[in-house]
Amino acid sequence: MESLAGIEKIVALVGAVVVGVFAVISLKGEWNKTGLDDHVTKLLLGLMAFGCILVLLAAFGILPRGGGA
Amino acid sequence: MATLAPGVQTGPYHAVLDHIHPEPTSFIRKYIFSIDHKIIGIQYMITGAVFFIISGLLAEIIRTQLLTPNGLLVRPDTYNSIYSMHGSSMVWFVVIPLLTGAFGNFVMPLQIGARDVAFPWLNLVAFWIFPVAGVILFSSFLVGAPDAGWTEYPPISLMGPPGTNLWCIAVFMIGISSTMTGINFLVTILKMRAPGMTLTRMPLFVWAQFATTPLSFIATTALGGALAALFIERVFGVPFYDPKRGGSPLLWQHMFWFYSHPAVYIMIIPGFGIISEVLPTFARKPIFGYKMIAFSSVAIALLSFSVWAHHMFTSGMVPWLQLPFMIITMLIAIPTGVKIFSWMATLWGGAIRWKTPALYAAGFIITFTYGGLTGFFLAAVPLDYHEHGTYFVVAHLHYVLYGGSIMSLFAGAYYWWPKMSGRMYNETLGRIQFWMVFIGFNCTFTPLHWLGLLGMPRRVPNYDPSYQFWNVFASVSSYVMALGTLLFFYILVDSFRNGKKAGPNPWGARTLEWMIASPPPYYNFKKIPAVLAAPYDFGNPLPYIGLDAADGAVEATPTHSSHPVPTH
Amino acid sequence: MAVSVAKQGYHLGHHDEHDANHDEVIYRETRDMRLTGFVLFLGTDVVLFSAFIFAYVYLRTSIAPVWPPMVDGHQLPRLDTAFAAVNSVVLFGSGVTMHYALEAWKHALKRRFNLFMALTILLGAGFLGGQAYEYAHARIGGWSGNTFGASFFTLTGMHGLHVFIGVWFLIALWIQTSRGVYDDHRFFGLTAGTLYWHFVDVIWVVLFFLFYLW
Amino acid sequence: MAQRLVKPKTNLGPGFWPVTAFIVVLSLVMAYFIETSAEPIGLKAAGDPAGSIDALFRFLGVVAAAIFNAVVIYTVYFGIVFRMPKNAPPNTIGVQIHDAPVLEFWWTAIPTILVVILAIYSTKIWVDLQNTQGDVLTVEAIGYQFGFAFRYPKLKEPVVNELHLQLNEPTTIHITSRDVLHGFWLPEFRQKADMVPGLVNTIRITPNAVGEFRIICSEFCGAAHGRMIGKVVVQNQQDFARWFSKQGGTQGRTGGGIAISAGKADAGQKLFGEKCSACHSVGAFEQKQVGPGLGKLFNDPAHPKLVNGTDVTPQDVARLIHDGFQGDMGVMPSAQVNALSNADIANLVAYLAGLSKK
Repeated sequence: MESLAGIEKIVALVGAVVVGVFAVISLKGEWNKTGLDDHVTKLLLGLMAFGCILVLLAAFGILPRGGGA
Repeated sequence: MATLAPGVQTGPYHAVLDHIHPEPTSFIRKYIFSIDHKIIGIQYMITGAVFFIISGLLAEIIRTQLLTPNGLLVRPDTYNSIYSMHGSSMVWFVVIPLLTGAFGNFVMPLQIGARDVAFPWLNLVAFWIFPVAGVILFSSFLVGAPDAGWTEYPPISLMGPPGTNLWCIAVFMIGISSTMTGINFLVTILKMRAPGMTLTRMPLFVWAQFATTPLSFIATTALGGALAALFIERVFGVPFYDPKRGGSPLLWQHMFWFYSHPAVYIMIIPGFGIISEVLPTFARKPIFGYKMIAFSSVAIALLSFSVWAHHMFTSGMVPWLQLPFMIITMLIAIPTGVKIFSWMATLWGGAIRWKTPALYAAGFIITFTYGGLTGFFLAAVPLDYHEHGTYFVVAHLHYVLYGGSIMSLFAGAYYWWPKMSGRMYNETLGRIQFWMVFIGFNCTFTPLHWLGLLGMPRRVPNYDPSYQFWNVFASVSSYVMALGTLLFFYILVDSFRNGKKAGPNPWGARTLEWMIASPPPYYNFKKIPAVLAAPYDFGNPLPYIGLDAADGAVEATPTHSSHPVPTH
Repeated sequence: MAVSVAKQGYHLGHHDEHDANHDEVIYRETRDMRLTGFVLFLGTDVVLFSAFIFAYVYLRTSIAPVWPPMVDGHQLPRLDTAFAAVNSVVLFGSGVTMHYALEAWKHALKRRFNLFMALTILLGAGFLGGQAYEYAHARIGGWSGNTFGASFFTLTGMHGLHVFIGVWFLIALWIQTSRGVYDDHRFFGLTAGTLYWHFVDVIWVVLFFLFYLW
Repeated sequence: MAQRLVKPKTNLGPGFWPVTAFIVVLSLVMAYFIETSAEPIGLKAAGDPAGSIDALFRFLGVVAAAIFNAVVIYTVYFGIVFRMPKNAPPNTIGVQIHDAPVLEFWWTAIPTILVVILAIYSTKIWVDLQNTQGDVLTVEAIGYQFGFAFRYPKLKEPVVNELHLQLNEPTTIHITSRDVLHGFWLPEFRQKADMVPGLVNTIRITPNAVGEFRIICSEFCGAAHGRMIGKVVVQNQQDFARWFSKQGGTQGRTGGGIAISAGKADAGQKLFGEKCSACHSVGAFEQKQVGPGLGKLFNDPAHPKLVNGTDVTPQDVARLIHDGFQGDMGVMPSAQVNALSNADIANLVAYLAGLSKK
């Protein structure tokens, strides 16, 4: 698996999984709150979880399509 | 006390505000660094008036230059700086601060029954950015003022004189100020309305400010990005716009107009609001189609974000995009037309007192309709190919910005002057002033349409001799307009010296600002009134507001049909 | 409850300025307004970033023939995706720890709060360090060399500035908590700080995609 | 509160219908004069597409005049009829009407229909303009501070500030700029396009009247912007041919006269950044911006022979830079338009040759 060759990619992979899981747990904890700040927090936590997915895509070498330099 | 309509909103915050900020006593805290929205509004007004006079003088230099085909007064490069500064200053330092900063600050919190805006300190900061930015802008004359027009298209603006950097800084600063005010007003209108003031009981000026706020803090920030990029490209050579280095001049045009078209509506929607206040008051009848006027302001504000590229039909942007931009631009005519018809219907069947504000409102209807119709000629893409970049555009934009925004500013100034100063102005002089401005304005700008169609491009210090007659005609008319403007300031001074005391409600209007003393006391409302009815129901026997009888300190009487109209 | 009581009292003109709930009323009302204002401020910041993002996308898709662009006959290299991925995880992680810090504060868990606050600030500073490393190693011609460098350094620079301000913001908040400025039901500053920090993280999600993955 | 609808019929005010009739008649009369006027904007038309654009102007003019008449006359009329009398009691109020849903429906619906019609009509003319065939004569217009240069396919030297066109011959004009933004405005043809450095815009016209017409710069371009004026000269076939033959004839090989051996690559690199990089990258030939990439000009097996099958030698490259180029790969201004001396060309050739060796 050449895309996982670098130590950086392994760190990113593990980190993204851990951070993403905790982000989703936090999101679940926020889910039923209704204040303006809670709604914004939900949106931002969701996007952050999406960011973790992006990191996973990078770690597996799926993105960028041209391959990292 | 009458019961409140269901769904009323309350704001205990008002009741406790003086607990937080006691009235200042020192001169500096009271009149210079005041956090009182009324003082800040008047500060905006004075500062804006100073810039208005300066920019007006620049305009007269432009018209004087164009008295002769080869330019009478200044060298071409000086001329370029003068019209660039005229445009920049009028847009950012006169019309926008006067409509939102001055009238928005003074009137809007009073009309919603609040004691101040949501963030008084932010308001103070936003105001003080304004004169500082203005000084920075005009100090660019010392180092070579920007000369590429108020639009500052690259690449020529990249090569412009050093003052262009100051221009970027000044406009960026005023943008920050505008953003602060927009956020402040939106929170104020959302959270601080008096009990009983539902959205459909808000005066239309408040609706107009409400519709304008998102434009102020969204579009203005986008302009901030464009300006920052221009600045770092000029100063640090960072390539964004220079085509020789992989940048794109069209990028600037997209970013600039993404702001500057909504800015057109920042400059006109509050004007619509002023007209919607003045007309029912002087026609003594409810505004016709309240909801349509209110919602059309919001519709125009929303549509304004998707029409910017109609300024770029000849620029070489992707051709297929021209059609949607043309169609959406034309769609804006519908809500605008609804407003104009509603104002005319408000006049119909009224008992109209033709005081100066009412004259200005009627003049506004006529000139703004003209400007709107020429806008249609510009929106139609094939016609725009001929008209873009000519005096037709100059004439059109002055019809909407002078015939629209400045006329409504005059209307608002006369209308609220008694409230601000506590004194009446000289009505005869006011009417003379209106006719000077109205006739002078129309005679200045109508001929410019024809010149543009015939082949006179904008931003030129010289022209073909065959255009001289109408240029001279326009210039002479512009002097009449300038004299009318000076007369306006004389009227204000005269009012201070000789004006009669106005009393709380000289016009017999129904909105909340007229329920309290003129000028209003520091905390506006000793007790926040409960709003019980719609704002313009002159025939409604029910009172507009309810007051606690035990708390009789408010100098206000509910207005209803039996309330006599004062004679002055 | 305090709010509704105060509202009625206010309505009837009986609102007592010396009510024990008086400060509470002020806090609730002003918090609501400050929160709305703060969220709107974050919205304007989104627009400011969007302006530069638009510039980047426009220059990349409509103007440049190839991307990364050519300079002196050579195509510029891509940025170091692997390193940026690690750095992103650091920043996202700080967002999660910040969330846990705020939750701890809400439940009056002081020690937990201190732990997560320290973690957040450390991770934030770590991200800035990573960004500095990235700047030193990005071979894309510098800030003023070409449109790639212009977009990259302007946008990530703006973002880095936001992170930098955010780190000091959090430090200031931390100092305030130790001085007893906030209690477990009046802590708007912490809410604002958390929202700001999340916002900074989410901006990075977009930048990470645009510069490293696209 | 209940809405009190006042029946408009009883309250329209004295003279409402005569005024309305006057508005209709006035608008019809104006419509007649606008529709029958040969020059609705007061400007002669010298060729297509001015005719269709004038027609759109007439149509918009008729609609706008009617709306404007109605707004002005009703406003003035209401203002006079419904003014408060001098001796009226001070608590006089107007008719207390809030809404008239039927009326509001119609005054929303009718403008909407009008807008739709106008949009469709504008769109139709726009589509016609896009589909105009104008390929018989292709000219390239290059703006610079402060003038216009025109390149004809078969002329080796560009013509400055004079665009000669042949009567009734559809013409395509490719428009670009050498330095800053300019506007290329042909008022008698109702056409305009911005001259943007690094971008080629196109307009198509067919002149149908012999004479001289104006070219005006309509986009601010510097201190002498107001003096940046050229002319279109429309000639019949014989006159055009005579003029054309005086311009130095057909394309010749001039590059042979340039002493390219003296070129310096570093000076060429600087020049390339200033003059060429707006349109050319230094990548492979396929890396096309406005023009092809020039990084492997001399040894790229993929690229077509320089122009129409000639060899790719330094002399050929020099000739191409000197003469400019026009063909399926686009248009490139000549050395005169680009303000390149022969020494500059030699430097550029040296630089490009150096690139190809890497």
